[in-house]
Amino acid sequence: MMKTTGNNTTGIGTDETMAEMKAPAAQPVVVTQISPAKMTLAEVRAKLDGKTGRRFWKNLDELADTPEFHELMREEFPRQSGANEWVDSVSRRGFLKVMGASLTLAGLAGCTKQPDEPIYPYIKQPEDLVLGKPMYFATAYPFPTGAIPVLVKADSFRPIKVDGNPEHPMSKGKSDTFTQATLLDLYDPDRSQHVLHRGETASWGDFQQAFSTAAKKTNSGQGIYFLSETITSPSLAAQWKQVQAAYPQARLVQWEPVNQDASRAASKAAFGSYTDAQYKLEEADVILSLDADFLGGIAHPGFLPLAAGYAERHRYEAGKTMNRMYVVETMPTVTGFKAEHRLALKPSEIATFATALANGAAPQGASGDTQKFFAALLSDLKASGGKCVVIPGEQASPAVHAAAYALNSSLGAVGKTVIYTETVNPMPSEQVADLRSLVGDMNAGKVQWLVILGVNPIYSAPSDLHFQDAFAKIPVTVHLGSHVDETGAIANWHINKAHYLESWSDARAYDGTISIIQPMIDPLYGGKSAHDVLQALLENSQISAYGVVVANAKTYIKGDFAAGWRKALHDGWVEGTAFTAKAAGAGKSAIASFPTTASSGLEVSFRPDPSIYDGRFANVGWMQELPKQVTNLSWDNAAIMSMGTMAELKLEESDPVKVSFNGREFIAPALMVPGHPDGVITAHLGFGRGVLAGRVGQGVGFDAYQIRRSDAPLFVAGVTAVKVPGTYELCITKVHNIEHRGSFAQHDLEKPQYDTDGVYSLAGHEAMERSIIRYATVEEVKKNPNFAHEHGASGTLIDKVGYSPQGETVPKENSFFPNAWSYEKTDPSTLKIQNAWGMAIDLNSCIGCNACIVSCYAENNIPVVGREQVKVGRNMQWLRIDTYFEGDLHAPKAHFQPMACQHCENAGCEQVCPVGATVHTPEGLNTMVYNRCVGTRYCSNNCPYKVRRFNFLLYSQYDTESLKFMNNPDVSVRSRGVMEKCSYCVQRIEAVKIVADKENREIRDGEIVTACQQACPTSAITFGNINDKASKVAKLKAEERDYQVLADLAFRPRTTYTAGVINPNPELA
Amino acid sequence: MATKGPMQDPIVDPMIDPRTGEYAVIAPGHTFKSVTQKIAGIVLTSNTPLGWFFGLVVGAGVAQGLVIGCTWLFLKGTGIWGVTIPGAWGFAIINFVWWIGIGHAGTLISAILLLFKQTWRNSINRFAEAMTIFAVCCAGLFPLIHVGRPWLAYWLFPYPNTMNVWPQFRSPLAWDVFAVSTYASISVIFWYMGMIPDFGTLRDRATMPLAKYFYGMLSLGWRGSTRHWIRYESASLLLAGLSTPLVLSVHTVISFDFAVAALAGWHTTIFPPYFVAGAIYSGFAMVITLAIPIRKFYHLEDLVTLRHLDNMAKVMLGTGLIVGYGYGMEVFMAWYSASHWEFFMMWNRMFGPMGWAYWILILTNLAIPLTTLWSRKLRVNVAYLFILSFIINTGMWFERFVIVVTSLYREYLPSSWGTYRATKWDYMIYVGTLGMFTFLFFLFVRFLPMIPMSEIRMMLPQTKVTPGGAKAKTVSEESA
Amino acid sequence: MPPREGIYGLLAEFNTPSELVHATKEAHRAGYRRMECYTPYPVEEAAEALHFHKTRVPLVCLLGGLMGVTTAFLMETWVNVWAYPLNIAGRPLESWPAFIIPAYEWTILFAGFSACFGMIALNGLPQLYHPVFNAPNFRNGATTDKFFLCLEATDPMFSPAESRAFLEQFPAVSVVEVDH
Amino acid sequence: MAQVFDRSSNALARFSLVLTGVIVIALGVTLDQLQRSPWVTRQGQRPDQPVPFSHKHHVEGLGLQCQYCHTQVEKAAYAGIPPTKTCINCHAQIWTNADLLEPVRQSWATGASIQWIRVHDLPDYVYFNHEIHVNKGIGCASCHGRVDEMPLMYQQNTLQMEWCLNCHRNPAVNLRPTSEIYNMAWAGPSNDKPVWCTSTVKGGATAQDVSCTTTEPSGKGPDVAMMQISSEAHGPTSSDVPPLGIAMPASYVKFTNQMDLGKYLTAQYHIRNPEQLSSCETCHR
Repeated sequence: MMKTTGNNTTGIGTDETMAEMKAPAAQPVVVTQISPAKMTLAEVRAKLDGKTGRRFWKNLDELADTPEFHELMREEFPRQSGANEWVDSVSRRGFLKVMGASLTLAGLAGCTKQPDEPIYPYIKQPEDLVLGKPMYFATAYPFPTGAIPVLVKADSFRPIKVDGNPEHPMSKGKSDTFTQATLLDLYDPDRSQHVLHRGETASWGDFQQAFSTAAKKTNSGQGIYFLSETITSPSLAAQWKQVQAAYPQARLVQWEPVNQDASRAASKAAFGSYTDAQYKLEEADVILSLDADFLGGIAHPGFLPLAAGYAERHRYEAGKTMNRMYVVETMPTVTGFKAEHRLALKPSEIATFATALANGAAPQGASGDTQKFFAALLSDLKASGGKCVVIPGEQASPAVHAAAYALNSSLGAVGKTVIYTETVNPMPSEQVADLRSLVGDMNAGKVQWLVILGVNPIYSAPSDLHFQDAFAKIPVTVHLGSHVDETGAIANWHINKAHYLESWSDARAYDGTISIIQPMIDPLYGGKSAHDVLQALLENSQISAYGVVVANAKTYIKGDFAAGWRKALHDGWVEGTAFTAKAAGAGKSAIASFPTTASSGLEVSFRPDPSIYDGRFANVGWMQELPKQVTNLSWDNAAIMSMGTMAELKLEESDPVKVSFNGREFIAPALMVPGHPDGVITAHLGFGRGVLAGRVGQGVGFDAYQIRRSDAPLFVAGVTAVKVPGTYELCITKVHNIEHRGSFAQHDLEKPQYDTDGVYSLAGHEAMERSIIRYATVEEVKKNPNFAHEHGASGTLIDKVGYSPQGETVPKENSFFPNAWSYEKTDPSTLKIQNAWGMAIDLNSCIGCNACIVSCYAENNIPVVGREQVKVGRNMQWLRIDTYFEGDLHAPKAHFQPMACQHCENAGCEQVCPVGATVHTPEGLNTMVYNRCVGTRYCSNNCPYKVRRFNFLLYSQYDTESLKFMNNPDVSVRSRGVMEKCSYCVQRIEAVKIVADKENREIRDGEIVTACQQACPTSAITFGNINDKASKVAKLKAEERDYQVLADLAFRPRTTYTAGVINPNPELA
Repeated sequence: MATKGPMQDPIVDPMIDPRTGEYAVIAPGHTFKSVTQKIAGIVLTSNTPLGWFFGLVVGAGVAQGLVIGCTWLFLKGTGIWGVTIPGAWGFAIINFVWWIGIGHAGTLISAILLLFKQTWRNSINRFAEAMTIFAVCCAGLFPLIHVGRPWLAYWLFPYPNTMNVWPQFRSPLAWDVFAVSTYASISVIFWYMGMIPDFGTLRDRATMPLAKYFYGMLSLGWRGSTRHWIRYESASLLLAGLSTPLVLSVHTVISFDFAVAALAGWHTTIFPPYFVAGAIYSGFAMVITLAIPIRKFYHLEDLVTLRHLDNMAKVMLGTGLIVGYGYGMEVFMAWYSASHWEFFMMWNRMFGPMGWAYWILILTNLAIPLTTLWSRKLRVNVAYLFILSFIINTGMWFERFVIVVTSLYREYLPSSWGTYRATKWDYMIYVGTLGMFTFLFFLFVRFLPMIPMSEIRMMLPQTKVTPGGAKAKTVSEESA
Repeated sequence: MPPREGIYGLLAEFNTPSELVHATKEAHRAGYRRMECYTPYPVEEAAEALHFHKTRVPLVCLLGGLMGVTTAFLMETWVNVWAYPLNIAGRPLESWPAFIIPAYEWTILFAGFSACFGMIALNGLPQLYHPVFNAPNFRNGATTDKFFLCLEATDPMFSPAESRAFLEQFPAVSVVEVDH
Repeated sequence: MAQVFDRSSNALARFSLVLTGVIVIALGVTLDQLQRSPWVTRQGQRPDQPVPFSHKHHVEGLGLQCQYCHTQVEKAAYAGIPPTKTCINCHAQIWTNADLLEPVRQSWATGASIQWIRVHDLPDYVYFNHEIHVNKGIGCASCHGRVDEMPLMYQQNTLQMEWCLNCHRNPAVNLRPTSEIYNMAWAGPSNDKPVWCTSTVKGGATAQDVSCTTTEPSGKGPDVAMMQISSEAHGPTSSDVPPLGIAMPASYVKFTNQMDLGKYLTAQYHIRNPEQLSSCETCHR
């Protein structure tokens, strides 16, 4: 659809693609051929050749002035020219330039005298295109743990938002941080833009030529090796089969630094063949997670259905038994803190614990707490009668997996809450072993061609393999990657990889369902995919990825292919491709084959980073700036440890600590995380990269791969950690505020903390004291359903003395002007009661996964401000997940609370704005009028929720063209000196309003969905019209557990929270 | 002024009036001509003292900090400062309140003391008023440069525009605009009106034609006609009557910036009175800071006597006590209100990470001045007063720091607690305004009569009118 | 004023206020009305002697004040209730308590300006040129330490000779003719 | 000692005071006028366009429908600028070698856009939506003026916020039957040219179900029919579709002035109330 020229760089036929447009409104129409533009993308690329970084974009700016470029832009981004968004952005920059001028006469008009703005109409307009109306296309984000089906919002064929595909049986329209972030990944200005041969720009053709001829020479493919990322694409697997048929000697090794080897090994032992597990948490009463962070994100397979299922059973609703979760883990995760009972153990101990659990015998030498936990857990599991499930973590050792298999079968969970299926990966393997053998071949000189598909081993390969040395021994190395990274820089060939939003493929999701991956936009830099590389070896090497996928799709699309294909593309998934349970059933116990060895000494546990995974999102600003789950650490990673360990190592927070393990070391600042077990340091992977990572990723954090070995990829024991001189300030968006408050200062506290050694969080304690967080146990809520507003529940403090009952709503009559404004007016013309927007957030369902924040980033053009700005507290996220640690920080409870603008009816911010830049709308929105704001920041001071964000400097991107393309055209790009905040996605409200008004009807409940709500995997956020008593939000607000944060300030927030209910085990309470 | 009984210790100082035991307001032996020559001489002299040039250059030099700071500020944005979320207000507002406060003493001296017929004010009111105006200049600068988009600051003023949008009159900041602009204009006209007769004098005494024209224009052709004098007197009395409620209202309005907000630590009814008191407190400190070097440099000890210093010190003692009461009330209410917010705020203010600021405030604002100012010896000890005036102004600056910063950085939602760290730009701009103030003040003392001659004349004994036109006794006879 | 010919009046110079006041009283008793005293500082006794008491400055000031308060209040009400009624923090449109403050400030502003400029206007200032300046001794005295009484020629009783005689009965330093 | 200033200086001084006052006032007035002046708003300015396209000729002369070129005005925020093809549709046959049309042929041949200069250029940060206005009874001419009488396109109105608000605060003054949206000459009802309107559906009138006529609706006739709103199938206001008969004998209301009609239509079209229309988020996001 993005056809710019007759002879296009990719094989995407317009007619092929237009057909699959998923247009809720109009029927798919076929675009007539567009006459060729004067300048082709190829020419742009030529012009931009060799330019990198800033200069690059400067150059593009100059380019932007040439008519050809506008012409090109018109066709690339028709809306840009049609709506003049394109020149707008320029004129806005002009707007800044003439800020001086705006003081002059024209300035009095409140706007500048704008320059002449040109319009570039089409030559022939695509018939289906309605400028200003977005279109939606289904595709899928391929991720090693299974593809995430998505629905992409395209504005004039320009992807501007990635969201879950609502029609998909697995994801049901939900999404996660990584998937949301892939949008920025697409527009990353540092993506590699050319095929490089020995650093020189070369053409794809050259490579095809060289590769196929070389392959043909070795008639059997001897010495041709592929090192690929984990494959989830059936088509790619099929392609590989063809390659093998042609070249039986060619080898393909799948390897990623973060992989599923543990479960592979265990499942092989238990079932005889590699197996994936699918859990049905909606069926489970008792959940045990053995180091499985299945609420943390798609790093754990099946995050979306698991999170949904968990939340479904964790909601406190009439006639529903709440589930109960136990978590045994090392690094404190959101899963751990959502659990009713959490046990912090060192990685080595987890294996022991799991095995003991499977054997039913208490673990030797475990502490009293552990024993107690063990006993209670075991009895609870047994009592559940099969309505329970044990989930092992992908980064837990094979022993844990084996134990989990055994437990699930012994508890009778198999078939009820868990089924074992074939693997999402069509060619499952034990990756580290394969890599080791590959390196062996490399050193042995067997490897002539090493074709690396998407991975970056030079950076991330286990340190003991000395991959780089082996790499140097290979005659020809090829690197297919989105960036010229550490590997790409030294490979003979570098092929710029097409982003999944630019390319054709297919992939299996967690449940096995196959999704077709279709391009949303013509490859910005003519990138290639793994399909193209493999195809180069086959005789009909000119077949495009599209051809490959279509050919293979015939194998799994049943019935009339044309129709089935069209349907698959439209729906985003292929019916009847989901996995079914394997015959093997429960499998045999394989515990014996993985003996657990008690290890000694300080351990280091390696974990994929919750924000940038194994490093693949290193150059995505959103993810770097996103405060990490639980730690709220933004940018950088750290040596995460417990208070005990910190004391033991004589460290303070932000002291650099050198962690070394036989000969290799890395230095990272120490960070205390509440609930972390003693004697172990958690290191997140993917950081500490050089300039090759890109302008965002370079110099961020510390490289834990340095001490990661192939024989101990999950954790190592017996490391040494010493403080090194100096200090490194981490930027943590929310401090734990460990601070001793003398007992004399506690007379006003309901729960005095006579805390002498400062081991509780002042912030957390205050959050309870101020009844910001309210929860109760199931027993308590049964006793008093209204616990959120009355005394008694263990997790709720209210009704304190003071000028008004602490935390309770002030009765309206107390106001001097109780009825100054009514939000229940009836519209004189429609005689209908007006809308009143409101939001309800269920604290029981919120799992603190951050998906909502990234979604907000994309929807509202929120800028990235950089480490130094975040450090001083100027991060711009409109929405944040407040994390409060309750109780002793050695084993605290934690509470997650999404916090965005509360849209107070008596908003303090409005009252104090001297220019009326923030005012209340009749429908109860607290609108921020950016272009009226002069930036006194008084509103922020008077906002008790501190949800307002200020552009202290020019944060928005005005120079980086590729990032401009990503902007949502319906939201203003804020320039410096302007206050901003959550708007309840007013642009979405207005869009729906216009449609509804046109049709002279009321807005239906659920018709307006805010970006955060849309992303939330557990549907914790509900938005709607609170005047419509039938609406979901109105019902939620009617519940007794619904409460306002800081209600006693009488600001009357429109966002309210549903108090949490937990279901603890009485034995452990 | 409270008159003390006869001093116990024998008085040797000729400046001491034996009847009251008070220092004399004007040294004996002065005539209309002598005071006129003394004061006009400073302005009309043809050879300017080198020290003046030195001071002027130093002031101008320091003021460059302001110029550079603002230039960079406009280029980059308020982000160059330490302001952040939650601490969205920082030095800019602190300095604004501090400078405005300093200004208050001038108006108080010229207006309120005039109403109370405190004639001793006459020798200091002129440069106190000048100080007011320059302080207001410095203060007025800050609200403008502290906004994120200074080039749109004019939106704060009500004017008909094509957007049909007006200022939002419920906002204390909008009130500030009215209060401060009114305060500035009234101070200026009051100041100028006070100088008209003196301009007349200067015009008549000037020798250089340029000076003649310059002061002649300014004097509007003043010729001392009695009918003019009567209208003039009634006008100045009216202005004094208007300035009194004005000066009280201005800092009250400033205090509303905080008192109207919902923050614990800001949302306090005690603010208006204690802000006004604090303003006068710091204002008098600044007057002393200026008066002492000037009377030394220009040898004005005869006209600005220890009596003035003594009285000003007494005023500081009084206002200082009110301020102390204010602090006390805050603490008391934190406990008495039984409001968790208030209690936590006060605890955090004292013992939180920024507790040091609070204790500096207590030390410099209460501990040192309020213990020492009781002693008359120290009150008339020029060196001590000079140092004390600096201590007090430091204290008053910290008062605003404590109110603005320590209330903001830890408030209702613990998740958004932060901290505040000023940057070099904050300091540069603050110091810059000090330079600007000095610069302006040096210009003033050189080119304008820094002591109102006509009013000094009125204080001389020769003004006594004896019926029947008998020749008035000369001063010498009187004192004999 | 159009330049007129002839003398403006007779100017008597005194050393002390007492002498001036005495002379003025006498002159008034003698029936002189159009006369004026010039003093380096306000001498109230002189005013009494001239029987000049009430000024209209306070009235002007009052009017100004009233104008200020009404202007401000009307503006605020118009803006908030009529020109662009907006819901600000759920407060009533006519939030009069908040509106008091600007009104208060403008009352003072207008009153202050009218007091000052009213005074200047009533005094007929600026009047850079005035006949009395023609007197050679006026300048170095009137605004420093000398006290003057001027009998103006426009007074019906005025006659150069008699008036001069009248003035010289007082211990005047000098009596000079002032011409236009 | 002589006078410092001579006699004239008194007059001079007073005059200069008065002058200062006058200047200050004059300045204020000038600025106030200037911010509304065409110099700022660009009203009535005819920028040099690559092709001197005459709306007058095409609309009045040839009677082209607005939507023939501005195709999506009813469907989207943007009315849409016609692609070169639209020109070529006719100009492939007529005026095939007029010099004036060279840029058009050039564009068609080379695929380079004709580079028009934007005439109606709203301030930045304002979101305007044609779709809803056109569908709720605001005619083209209400904002764009008598385009059919503009040989060269120019901006009729200031497009300043106050101008927008004029209508948003009192839409009735500009509302017209949706059948008249594209009628450039529509002048609103008057005593000599009254308008009759009726709601053809019982229960909750909607924009689609209002029909108006400019002739006495004694019985059905082509003139009445011409005024009919087509059924939903064709979209509310596509007035180029063949007319349908009157659905049912309806009771017509007679209007002889715009305000009455406006009020009637406000109710019929469910126009939101001024409070909502003049609320900030309506145009600013």
